[in-house]
Amino acid sequence: MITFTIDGQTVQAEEGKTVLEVARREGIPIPTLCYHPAVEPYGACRMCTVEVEAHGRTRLETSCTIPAQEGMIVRTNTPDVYKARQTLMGLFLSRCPNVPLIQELAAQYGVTEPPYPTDTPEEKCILCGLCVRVCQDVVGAKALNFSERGITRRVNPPFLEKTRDCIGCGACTIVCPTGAIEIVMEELAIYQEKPLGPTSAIYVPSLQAVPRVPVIDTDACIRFRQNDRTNGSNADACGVCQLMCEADAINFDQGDEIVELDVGAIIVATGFNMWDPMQMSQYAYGQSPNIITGLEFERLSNASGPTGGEILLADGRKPESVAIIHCVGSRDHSAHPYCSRICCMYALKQAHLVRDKTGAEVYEFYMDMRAFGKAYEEFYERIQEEGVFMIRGKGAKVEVPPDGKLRVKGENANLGVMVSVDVDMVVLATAIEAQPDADRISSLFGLGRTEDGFFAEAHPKLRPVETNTDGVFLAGACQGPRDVPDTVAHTGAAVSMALALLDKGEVTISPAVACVDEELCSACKTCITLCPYSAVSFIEEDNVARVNEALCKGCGTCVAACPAGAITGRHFTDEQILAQIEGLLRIPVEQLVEA
Amino acid sequence: MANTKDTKGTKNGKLKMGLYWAASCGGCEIAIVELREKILDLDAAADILFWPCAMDFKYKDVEAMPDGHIDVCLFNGAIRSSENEHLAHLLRQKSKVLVAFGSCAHEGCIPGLANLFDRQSIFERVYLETPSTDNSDGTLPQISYQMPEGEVTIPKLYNTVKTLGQVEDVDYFVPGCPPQAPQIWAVVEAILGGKLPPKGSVVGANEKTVCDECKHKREDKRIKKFYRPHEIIPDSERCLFDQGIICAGPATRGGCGALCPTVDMPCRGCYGPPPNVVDQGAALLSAVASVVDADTEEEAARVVGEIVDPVGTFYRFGLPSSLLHRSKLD
Amino acid sequence: MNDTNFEPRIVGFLCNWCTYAAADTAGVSRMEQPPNVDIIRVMCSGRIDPTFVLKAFAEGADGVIVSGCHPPGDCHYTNGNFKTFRRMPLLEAMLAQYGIEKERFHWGWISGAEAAKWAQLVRDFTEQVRALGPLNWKRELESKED
Amino acid sequence: MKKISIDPITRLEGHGRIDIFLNEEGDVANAYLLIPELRGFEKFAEGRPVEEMPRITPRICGVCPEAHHMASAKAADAVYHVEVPPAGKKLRELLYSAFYVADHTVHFYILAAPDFVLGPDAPPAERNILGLIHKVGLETGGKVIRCRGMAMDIVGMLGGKTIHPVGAIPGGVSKAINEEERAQIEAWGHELVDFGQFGLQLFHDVVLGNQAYLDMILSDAYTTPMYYMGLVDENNKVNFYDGKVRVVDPEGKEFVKYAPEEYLDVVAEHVEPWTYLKFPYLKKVGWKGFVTGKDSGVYQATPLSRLNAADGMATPLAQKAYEKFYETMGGKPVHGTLATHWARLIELLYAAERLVELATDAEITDPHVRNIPTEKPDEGVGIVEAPRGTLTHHFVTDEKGIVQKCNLIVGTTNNYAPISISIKKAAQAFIKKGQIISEGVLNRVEMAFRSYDPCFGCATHTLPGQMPLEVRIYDAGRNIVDVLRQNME
Repeated sequence: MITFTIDGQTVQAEEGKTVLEVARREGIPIPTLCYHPAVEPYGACRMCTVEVEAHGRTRLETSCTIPAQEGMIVRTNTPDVYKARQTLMGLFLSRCPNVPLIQELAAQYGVTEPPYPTDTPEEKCILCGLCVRVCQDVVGAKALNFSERGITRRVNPPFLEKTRDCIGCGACTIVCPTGAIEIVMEELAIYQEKPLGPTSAIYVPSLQAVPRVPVIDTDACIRFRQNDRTNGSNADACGVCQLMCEADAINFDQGDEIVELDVGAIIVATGFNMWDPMQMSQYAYGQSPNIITGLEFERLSNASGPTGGEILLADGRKPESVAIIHCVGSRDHSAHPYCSRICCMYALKQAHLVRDKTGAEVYEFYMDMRAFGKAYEEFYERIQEEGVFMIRGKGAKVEVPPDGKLRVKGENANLGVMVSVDVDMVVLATAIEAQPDADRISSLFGLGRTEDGFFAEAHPKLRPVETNTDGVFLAGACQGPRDVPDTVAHTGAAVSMALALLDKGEVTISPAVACVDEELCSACKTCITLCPYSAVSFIEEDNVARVNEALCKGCGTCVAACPAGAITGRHFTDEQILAQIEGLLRIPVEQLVEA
Repeated sequence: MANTKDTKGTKNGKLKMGLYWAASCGGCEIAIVELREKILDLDAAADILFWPCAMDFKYKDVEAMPDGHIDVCLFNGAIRSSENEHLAHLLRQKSKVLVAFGSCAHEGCIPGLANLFDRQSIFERVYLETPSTDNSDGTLPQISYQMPEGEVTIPKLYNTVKTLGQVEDVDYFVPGCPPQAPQIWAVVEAILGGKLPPKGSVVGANEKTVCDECKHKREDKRIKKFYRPHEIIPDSERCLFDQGIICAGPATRGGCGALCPTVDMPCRGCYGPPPNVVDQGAALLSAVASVVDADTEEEAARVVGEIVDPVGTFYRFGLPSSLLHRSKLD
Repeated sequence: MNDTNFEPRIVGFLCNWCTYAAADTAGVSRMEQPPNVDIIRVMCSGRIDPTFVLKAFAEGADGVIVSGCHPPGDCHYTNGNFKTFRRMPLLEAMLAQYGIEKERFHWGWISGAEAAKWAQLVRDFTEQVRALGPLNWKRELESKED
Repeated sequence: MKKISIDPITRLEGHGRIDIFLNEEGDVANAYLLIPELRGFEKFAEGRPVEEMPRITPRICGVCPEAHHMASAKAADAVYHVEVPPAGKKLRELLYSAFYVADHTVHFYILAAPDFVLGPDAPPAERNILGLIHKVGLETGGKVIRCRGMAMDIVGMLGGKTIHPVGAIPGGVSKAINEEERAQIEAWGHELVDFGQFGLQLFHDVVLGNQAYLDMILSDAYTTPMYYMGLVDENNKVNFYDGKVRVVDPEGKEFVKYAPEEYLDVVAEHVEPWTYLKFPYLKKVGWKGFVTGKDSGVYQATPLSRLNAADGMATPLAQKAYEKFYETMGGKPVHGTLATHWARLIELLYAAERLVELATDAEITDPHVRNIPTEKPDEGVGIVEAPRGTLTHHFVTDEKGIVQKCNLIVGTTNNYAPISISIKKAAQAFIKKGQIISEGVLNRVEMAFRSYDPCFGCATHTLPGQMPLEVRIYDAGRNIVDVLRQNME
């Protein structure tokens, strides 16, 4: 540790730290223009000049380049320092008289008018070179450099031509202190892509994400893109996030990892999948950027979304009318016959948001309004009072006429007439469905599935979070459509069931399981592939099949298949069932009919 | 047989033994001949009161015996006619221990497949339809027929082949078509040593199935296609069933030494069902179908639809002793 | 054979989770159904050994029903019903060889929610078997045996 | 009218019974050999896959299951139009030759030899294999048991099981043999050839050396000229496994020679209401009742008939024995039914020689023993020569190879009429004017039977074996006037 003073304040610094870094850490202001923590100090602008007293000598030094030394005395605001900066600002202001940052900084040092005239008052570049250094040293793209010398010196891409070396990362625009660089997109559009994607290459997936940590979008990240673009020869481009992160939490080498844990309980909370409305062409989804799903609307209206929460059309205008169609893919025998349960309420909420943020007219096409939860019906009444047009009848068709409006056709069942509404935006309240890989999860955990594809609970009324596999519980929408309050309640129940199980320290299993009589098992291996729970396995060293009673659910499939009669299904033995048959058929038919 | 004194009541202390056959092919008799040198040991240890193949004995002598005179009667052959049944009753009466010997007496055997038909259709085929038969008069055998010289009678053929156990109380069952010599000898030794298990037991066979004795290597079963034996040259090392050839081994009592698979032919089940299996054919059917590698109804129906002749395959040896005994009589 | 007084005896082997639940609901809901079907509950249709069906016929049943959860996804045990649809067609072919009319044996799927379908099956199947007349395997064998 | 009932009671209930009716004068009016059972293989073969028939039909007879196994396999080959590879064919014949050695051993040493060696006057209780062993000594007895065992072990090696083997399958056999197995079979084969020669020597010493026996064989009483049937190879030499069926007339001239698929042109079967067994006869000559001779279609198919129907034996030692046989018996054809025992021993030697020939064939260890059928199955006939007569299996299948129609003409069946005729002759010779010479009836019937070696397991497709007799003689009121018993075997 090095001890020295800045402006009379004793400070400590690690070996190799610059005076500027220490001062910034200690909150002592030193102005800079060409400094950026992600880039090696360069000392080009010299605005960070300070007075340094060491070994009995005093001189002016750029604080961004001078390392801290034991016993040195630094002064950041002496008259000499002030004068030096004043001179510099005069020169900067003369070059770039119309750059606000320069104007402000010059004013701080008493320079309000450029001391020297200029022919190019629109000039913004102060030739600090930050952009060049970022592009070369950080991004590694080497798409920018200085050309020429002296007063004609300038920053430009090689040969002043468009370059394929530029990856459009925008790092230069971010570091440029004077806003001299602009990225020009070939086409300008707010909604060129669905407003659901991340806004930067490193982002927190959602504000509600748990754990709330950022992730890197490796398709967007400069480092990964450069790595991919150069086939690995430029593997350590950028890395600014890592450099900046004081917690040192960023690790680019981190990949997907398979973690094996021995656990006593598993809660399956694999959620749901949004049904893809492309499957029903009558909703014209994909034919206009202004036909969006409810989830996309959520993103659009989110304050952290691409429009900062403004509800805008693809061309940036505010919509004047919006249609929200319920039951898209739900309660529909050509898609999902079940009710997705959450859509009515979010559709009402979205109507409210549209009314509140844009004042646009809102048409809700609904079949039945399922406001089943606490205070939901009251909310429904409130929305009606807000002037939302409620049309009872399924939105049947969305048309995309060339004039730019969208036309929604449907039936108003209350009036018994067909209706047609022209709107700017259509929101489809699409169904929620089981995850596409639910079958894999189901065979992995031995879970049953109900007809709708969601995982089956052990009992629809009495065991809503348990499954047929002991120790595996269901939480949330993987078991069936449910909204947030219900998911929270369901999950809480699953957690408490799991905790109760763990706390007990032992498990109780059903006695109705299969068991192998090893005196009779002849190792034919018929049963081995039959068990969906892998409860029957072949024990090579004993040359018999054996049932793991903790895994066996007692379905009896192996019992019925065992050709050697070596497997008994306890409580449903062959003897018992055959005796039942005999017993039943011993009753004379006359008695049966009398009864 | 638990009491050895009962079985050694002859003057010279030797066991009084009888061998008899009803409706059978005679293979069980040859199986006794297959004892080879041990026949001499048998001769030394037991008085064989009658052995139709090799010994003289008289029907009347048997009728004249006091009840229970024969210590052990090995009865082979099924019950196909009134005469077979009559003799089964007589021998039961005269024997302390009545043993159903061989597949026919035990479970009906291959001739039991006749239970898929009735007497009339068999007569029509044999005496009227067969192309070599010249029978323009439509003559059929008659139980009683008046010849010019007098009445000639022959026993009545039953519609249904029955096992010995279905018409009489049987003490022990020796399975196999035919029972294999080492197993016969083991039974003889048990009889001589008075070491027979409780009445009603199957003796001369194992508790485990044929698979236990089979040398072919078994893997997990997932059958995509069934092959009839002539349709495939199987890998000699691997389990035939695993290769799609229906093999009754998994549903058949062991004890034969898994002989058929030694020449790469599948077991057809002559040793009958394993101890806990009620119906051998149903058990085999269930196992065979369960391991079909088909996850849709259509595919499963297609694959199992390739199995020709389920009854003849799954009940090759045991139709008369199956739960249904025979096909429906019209 | 068309004895109007003939009441068929039918044994139904039902899986606990789907068809038995449906039958239960059908009863609780007081759906109309004849009393000719006696139900034997097993945990899964995959437990139904063909032996049971043969045993039922051998003991005098005039018809047999096997019913479980709809494949592919309904099965409480993931795919127990797969084994059912592998076994039953083969059993069906075998019963034909035994001379048992295919109308006497029904196998299929009824979910817990399909109580009405169960009641309908019971009605239809009972009439179907009634039309065939008694099978009465035991008596048939004994009376014509000689 | 009197009725004499001869109850063969080996199996207690009797799997064959003879009723003899006397007229008012007390002379024989007629005699009936009743076969009391039928198992119906022809019917229940229907619906079975034809490739399973080689495993089903052996249960017709457990004494000669190999014959049924081979006949069914050959018929199934024909159904599928599949050619058996040379090694497959040779392995089948190898198994079949071994079986012949074993089977003829049983019938000569266990059933027939006791009569010759112990003498017809020996007490019946000793007239069995155990008695024989006591008489000839354990060494010879042991040799018989050992050699039969060896032959059976070859059957087991090739067919899986010694009784009811399973190795033959449409298109060939299920498994090839390796050099080690071949060498073992060859070694055993040489021993069996010696054993075959030993048998002929024994017959020579004991029977031919005894003029009384020889006279009996040559005597008129045991001579019944008729048609003779047997399978021959392309050189008209005796063959058991393959070839054409040749029939010679009572003078020894070729009457017909037919391929298996032509059997319906030659053979027909007659039905009588008093027995479950049919009576085959030569179609062209016709069924003329229970009579023999050139005008009656009755024929026999036995070791004797095979020798009569052929021009010789295909192996050198057997050919020598064949020549000596006819030289001793006074030229071809031989009609003396008792000579069948001698013929059987010549066949035994041939089978052993053929076994060695096949075991030393360069092709025998060729792994290519099977062709998988590719043709559409339809219809096929397979014929082999079973020890007790020409065996014909005929299947018609659907396009899946499922048997639709099945016809079987089985070994002993061929000889049903000749046996019946012999019985009547015996009765007529020894029952005159109500005088029943019991010993004579029994001896004649026994001798006649034994020479044919009848196996009613084969014949009825029900029950095998040999027939001890009980003769019941009834008076006109159907009261038993006498009971004559003698164990036939």
